[in-house]
Amino acid sequence: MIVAGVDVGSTATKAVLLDENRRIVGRGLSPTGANVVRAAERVFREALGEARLEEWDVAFTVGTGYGRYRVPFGDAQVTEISCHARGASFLFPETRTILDIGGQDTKAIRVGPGGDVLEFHMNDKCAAGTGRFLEAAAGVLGVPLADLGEVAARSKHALRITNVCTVFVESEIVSHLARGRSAEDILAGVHASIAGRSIALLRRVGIEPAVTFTGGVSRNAGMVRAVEERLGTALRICPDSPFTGALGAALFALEKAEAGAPRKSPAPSKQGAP
Amino acid sequence: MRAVAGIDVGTRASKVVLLDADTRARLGRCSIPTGADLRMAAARALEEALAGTGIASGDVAYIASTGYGRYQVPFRDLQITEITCHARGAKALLPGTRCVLDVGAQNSRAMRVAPSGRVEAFRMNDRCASGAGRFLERVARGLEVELEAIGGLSLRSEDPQPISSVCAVLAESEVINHVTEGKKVEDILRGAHNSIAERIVALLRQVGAQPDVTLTGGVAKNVGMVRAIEERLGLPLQVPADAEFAGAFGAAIFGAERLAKRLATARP
Amino acid sequence: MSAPYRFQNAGRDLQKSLLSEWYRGLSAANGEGVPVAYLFISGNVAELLRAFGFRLGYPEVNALQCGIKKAAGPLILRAEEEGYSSDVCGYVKNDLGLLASGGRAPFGDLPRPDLLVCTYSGCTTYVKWFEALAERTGARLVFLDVPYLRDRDALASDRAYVVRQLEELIGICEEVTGRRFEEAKLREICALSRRAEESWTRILESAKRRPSPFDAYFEAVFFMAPLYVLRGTEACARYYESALAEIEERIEHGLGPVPEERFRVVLEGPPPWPHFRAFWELFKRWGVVSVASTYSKVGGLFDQGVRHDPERPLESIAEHAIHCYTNWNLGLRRDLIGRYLREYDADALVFHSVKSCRSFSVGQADTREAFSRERGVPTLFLESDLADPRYFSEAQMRNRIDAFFEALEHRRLAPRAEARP
Amino acid sequence: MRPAAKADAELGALFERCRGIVEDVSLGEVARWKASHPGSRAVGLFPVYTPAELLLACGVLPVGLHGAGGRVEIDRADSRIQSFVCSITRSTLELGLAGHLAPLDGVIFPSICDAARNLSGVFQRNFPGLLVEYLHLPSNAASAAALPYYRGELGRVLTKLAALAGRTPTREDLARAIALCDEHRSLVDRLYEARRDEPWRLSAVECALLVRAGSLLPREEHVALLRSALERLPERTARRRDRIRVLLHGSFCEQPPLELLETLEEAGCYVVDDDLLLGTRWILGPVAAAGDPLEDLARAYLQRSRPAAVRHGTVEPKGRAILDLAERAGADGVVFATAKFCEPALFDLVPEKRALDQAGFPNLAFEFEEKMGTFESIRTQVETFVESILLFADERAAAGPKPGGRR
Ligand SMILES: Nc1ncnc2c1ncn2[C@@H]1O[C@H](COP(=O)(O)OP(=O)(O)O)[C@@H](O)[C@H]1O
Ligand SMILES: Nc1ncnc2c1ncn2[C@@H]1O[C@H](COP(=O)(O)OP(=O)(O)O)[C@@H](O)[C@H]1O
Ligand code: SF4
Ligand code: SF4
Ligand code: SF4
Repeated sequence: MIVAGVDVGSTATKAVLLDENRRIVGRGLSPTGANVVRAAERVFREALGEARLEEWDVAFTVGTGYGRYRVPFGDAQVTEISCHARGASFLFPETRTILDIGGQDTKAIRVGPGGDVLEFHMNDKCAAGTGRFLEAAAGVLGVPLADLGEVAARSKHALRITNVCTVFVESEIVSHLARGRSAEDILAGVHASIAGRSIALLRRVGIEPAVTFTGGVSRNAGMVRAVEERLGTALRICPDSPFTGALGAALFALEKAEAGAPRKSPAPSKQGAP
Repeated sequence: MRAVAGIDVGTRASKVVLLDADTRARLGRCSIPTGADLRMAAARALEEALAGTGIASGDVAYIASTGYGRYQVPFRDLQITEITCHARGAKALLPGTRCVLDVGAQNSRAMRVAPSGRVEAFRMNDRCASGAGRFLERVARGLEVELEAIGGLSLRSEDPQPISSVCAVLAESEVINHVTEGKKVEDILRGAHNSIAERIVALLRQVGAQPDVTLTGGVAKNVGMVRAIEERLGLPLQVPADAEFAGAFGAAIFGAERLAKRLATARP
Repeated sequence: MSAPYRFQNAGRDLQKSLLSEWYRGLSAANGEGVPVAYLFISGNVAELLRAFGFRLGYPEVNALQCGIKKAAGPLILRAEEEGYSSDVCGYVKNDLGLLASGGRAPFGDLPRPDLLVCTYSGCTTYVKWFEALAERTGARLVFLDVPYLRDRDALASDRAYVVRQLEELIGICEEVTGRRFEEAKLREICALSRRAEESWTRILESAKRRPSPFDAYFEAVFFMAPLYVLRGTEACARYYESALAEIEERIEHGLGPVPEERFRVVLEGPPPWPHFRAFWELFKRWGVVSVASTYSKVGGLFDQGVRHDPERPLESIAEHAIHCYTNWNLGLRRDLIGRYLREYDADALVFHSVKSCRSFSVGQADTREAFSRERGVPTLFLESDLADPRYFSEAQMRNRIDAFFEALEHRRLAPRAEARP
Repeated sequence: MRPAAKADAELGALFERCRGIVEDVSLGEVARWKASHPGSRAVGLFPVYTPAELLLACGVLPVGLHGAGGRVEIDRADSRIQSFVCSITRSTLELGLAGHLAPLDGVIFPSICDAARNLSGVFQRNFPGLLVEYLHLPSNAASAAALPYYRGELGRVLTKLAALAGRTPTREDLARAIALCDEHRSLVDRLYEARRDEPWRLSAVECALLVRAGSLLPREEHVALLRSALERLPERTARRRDRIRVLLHGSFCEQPPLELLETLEEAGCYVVDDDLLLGTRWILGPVAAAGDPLEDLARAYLQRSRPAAVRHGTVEPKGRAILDLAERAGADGVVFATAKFCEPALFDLVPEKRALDQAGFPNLAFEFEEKMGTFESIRTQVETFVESILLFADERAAAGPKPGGRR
């Protein structure tokens, strides 16, 4: 049996296909862009392509992420908080705390041994401290996202970045550049600033090892390093970390399919509790 | 002839206005993108403003700088804040001015101005970019519409879509959501304009709104914004032809005054 | 789903007519030459003022009504235009904005007060609020200093201190109204208050049943309105007797606020008035019933034995003033929440933390830590505001609530050896 | 020239010493004092309106808690107190959670605002080993009951302190403590007067450092320090600049970063009076009277305390008080520097500003946070304010005498 999880994030949409042995057989990732439905379909097809499967092979699909109700082929919806918890515990069973930094929000989740959410906290009202902040910095400095970590690693003396506003930080960076500061030092400061905010968020749920890092920003080695330095312990990450939400959704899908849940549940605003 | 220069080094553009020190007639002006190097931008803007006027840079007797990069102009005689300069410039451009709204890329400022051009009271947003031009730039980007076109488009709206996010950054994705839901571009744009207008008018009311209200700054080029503010405020806005140069103009006037004072005290 | 609402509507209708009568009386007071006093909800001294024939107005209720009627936004902006910071209490801004824009509330005209009695309990912001009202209305402002209940040792001297101030207040009321104080009248009023308080306590305690016939937060905030504004009247006492009868009927029929009670929670913090319905809906979808709440105790901790007492009117008024929820220090509040979790057999503790009200919100996160980290109670922490509609985002709220109950449900399906309250 | 150079050098060293004491978030000075006084106790005072006299009478070292500036990251405290609460409550808790308050045996919180009030409860839970006291300040000045009540409340706290110190103070102990604090306060007042008269000799930062160090040092030591500073000030080389004279108002509890004070001066202001560090000088004039010492203290708070937004329940109008202060300081303008999220100050700002506006008295209002790092926006605002006075001096001169009048 094949099930799917689709995570429609505000920045990137991800899909994961699982077989009944909980093995990942397909993945898809694409910018969410202006058309959520199309992004969901695109990543789904990409994942099917990798798995050499067809749409009808998929027994159950769970949507998650802020666009979860817009996945046209979704059979059920689960919040990204539950999905990240589930996915992270699957990837790293020792996980007790999760840091998820996505494009527009940051979450801290504390989980039990089986991946159930015990406590969570999220910042989603202001783009400060999110992936968007890093993107803004990368944009001003002309550094590709994928190289951020590497450039920051070369810094000898991280600057203190004082603005938390993603818009204002752009001009703060410009003025640092004007004063002849290097991109390395600026980026190191940017990473340190987000790491600081992330740790504060983590403290709100309580930091218990092991800490697993999920979301698109976990691909940024500089961020991983900055958080690890502050935290004093190693973060759990793996190449599938950016897919954690979708993976969690797929795990829920498998559970539901195994329990014989009906497909295509109506939009939850009209039903009672999901 | 003695010339004075006002240089306004903004976050987005650097502007220069050259005045005849005695007649205060305008001799030249220029606006260039600021870019990363503020010092360079100031020097280049001055150079370009001088080009073609026949005035040598040595003939510029006084230079007053203003704007966010006012301290980055090594050849200045005096630096003055953009608030003081915009008020003065707006008053000189439109003598009926009692209040000035200066809406730039990152900052919005509201001022109440005395008949002399002195700032009596002012407020600015400074922690969050939610009520300034950058918000519109991001919305334009999200909608893939040219910045120059958004104002005109927004005026065609019949059913404005409210933007709930106050964050300039998050608004971008909210806008994208609206698009997906099949909302019209002009309606989304109008919603975004209204949302900023609301914040700007609140700022103005805090200093006490009184006519005439003059709008300066880059956002004055946006007809949609002008209309949105007027509707919210219930007063017409005056937009000087050179709204963008109001700051540099004000700086140049102060420069001329200080120069006159200097010469007066220098003479026995 | 339809049956329980028949009863509720009965109560609601009675309440509506009581409240609109009160508003009408208030709006007409200036014209009729009846003295008007403004006071606060928390631990107020309504009984004493009533004994002098004052009609009573409550600026907090103005703000609350504007909130529910979705009129708060522009009023808050109006106050901000006058220079009030975006970071200060929205309740105050709402009311001051109302005054600045002519005093026409969505429910009627506000009368000019003759006396402002600032009952200090609960919040120092009250002082600023009434100072601003005094400046604008020119009414006489009286402070009643009610010390924060910090230490049980201080209780006796605190009470004596409040009683002495009440005696002074009697003199002031005599001056303002030209009437003499009649102790017998005060005793009578206290007895009426007590009647309402007895019934109200029984209503609150009915939520100990499973399923609960009553939502001690979402419904309680409506049920308690007469206790706020009409305490000490015969109509109020009668309202609670009929409300209690209604609850007893619900019990008899096995009815409750949701079709199927699936989760029992204790709720801490004030509601988001401008989005009250939407907020409730987000919980209803999950079959959540709040079996106890702290917000329903801001007017007085009657379920903890606080009563107006005709035998000792002034002492009991002082005790009522001291024992309102936000006048208790955090330690006492934590103990109370712990008791509620136990006595009402709740599954979880939900915080709704509002920016406006620091009396509630400073330390709320610490209290959350105490329960979730030290006692293993599942807690949900939500943030928005009680007055300012700008701080509420339904999508974000829903995300958090769904995630929390998804997890609770999951834990229930796959029970593990984990600490429970 | 010789004596001036000597005075400069000595004062420089003195300010550096103060800076070291003030910037040491771990209260090193307090720890050293305790080490040299075995068995002694130190108790922190949340900044405003807590009588240090009570502590001194028991031989306890009073330690002013003035937040952490930008020197600690709000990290552990963030999970206990939310970000819409003023920085000083958050940073004070952070200092505790990070172990920086280890030299303290107790903390006293006065009832100044809802934040400070509930912070006492957070401290009680998080630091069970500390004596955490909440001191109720009467907020009903008109009531005859306030004085006896407050006297009793001081007595209650005194009993707790005595138990902590293991020493019950006599009436004489109290009288002596009061006399010491009176002397200390009069010296601080002299320092402020000196700055008011010749602000170019003592910068706002220096003044703040000097006074603030006093809240961390034994009073006797600080008295000596103040004396030596006062002696040297007149000899200091200093050039008077073309700046405006301002009254800085609204920062009585959370302290603006020193860089902010520097920015104010660089942007063209002389700070000629302020309500910074109100905790060290909140009583106007000496406390000591013939009567019962506790009652003297209680009366000082009720009848002779410097007005601030956290002095609740007084009847005098707020607007009048600020005009008086500004005029007494001979200020050209008032700068309201209000701590972000400080509700009492933000509320009072409205009537105060209105009063100044109506009197045509120039004023500027902005918010700050103790942990802020950029001062660009504040600099712009202050410069604009200064320009509106300096660049238009002719207009003002034509309009008649200024309300403040420059010396
Ligand atoms: N290769 C990469 N290197 C560094 N950062 C990346 C990379 N790819 C994506 N990101 C970051 O990940 C963010 C998107 O994260 P994601 O969790 O997918 O977002 P969401 O789920 O919120 O849409 C982007 O803002 C970007 O900063
Ligand atoms: N041609 C234009 N049409 C519409 N809006 C414009 C145009 N040019 C600039 N703007 C607006 O003006 C803002 C920049 O204003 P400006 O005063 O130059 O900023 P600053 O002084 O802060 O650099 C932009 O964010 C944009 O919203
Ligand atoms: S504009 Fe900046 S400060 Fe404002 S909400 Fe967005 S990121 Fe945050
Ligand atoms: S702070 Fe809270 S208790 Fe005080 S006035 Fe505001 S809402 Fe009411
Ligand atoms: S800064 Fe203001 S709000 Fe904060 S503790 Fe001090 S008085 Fe209270």
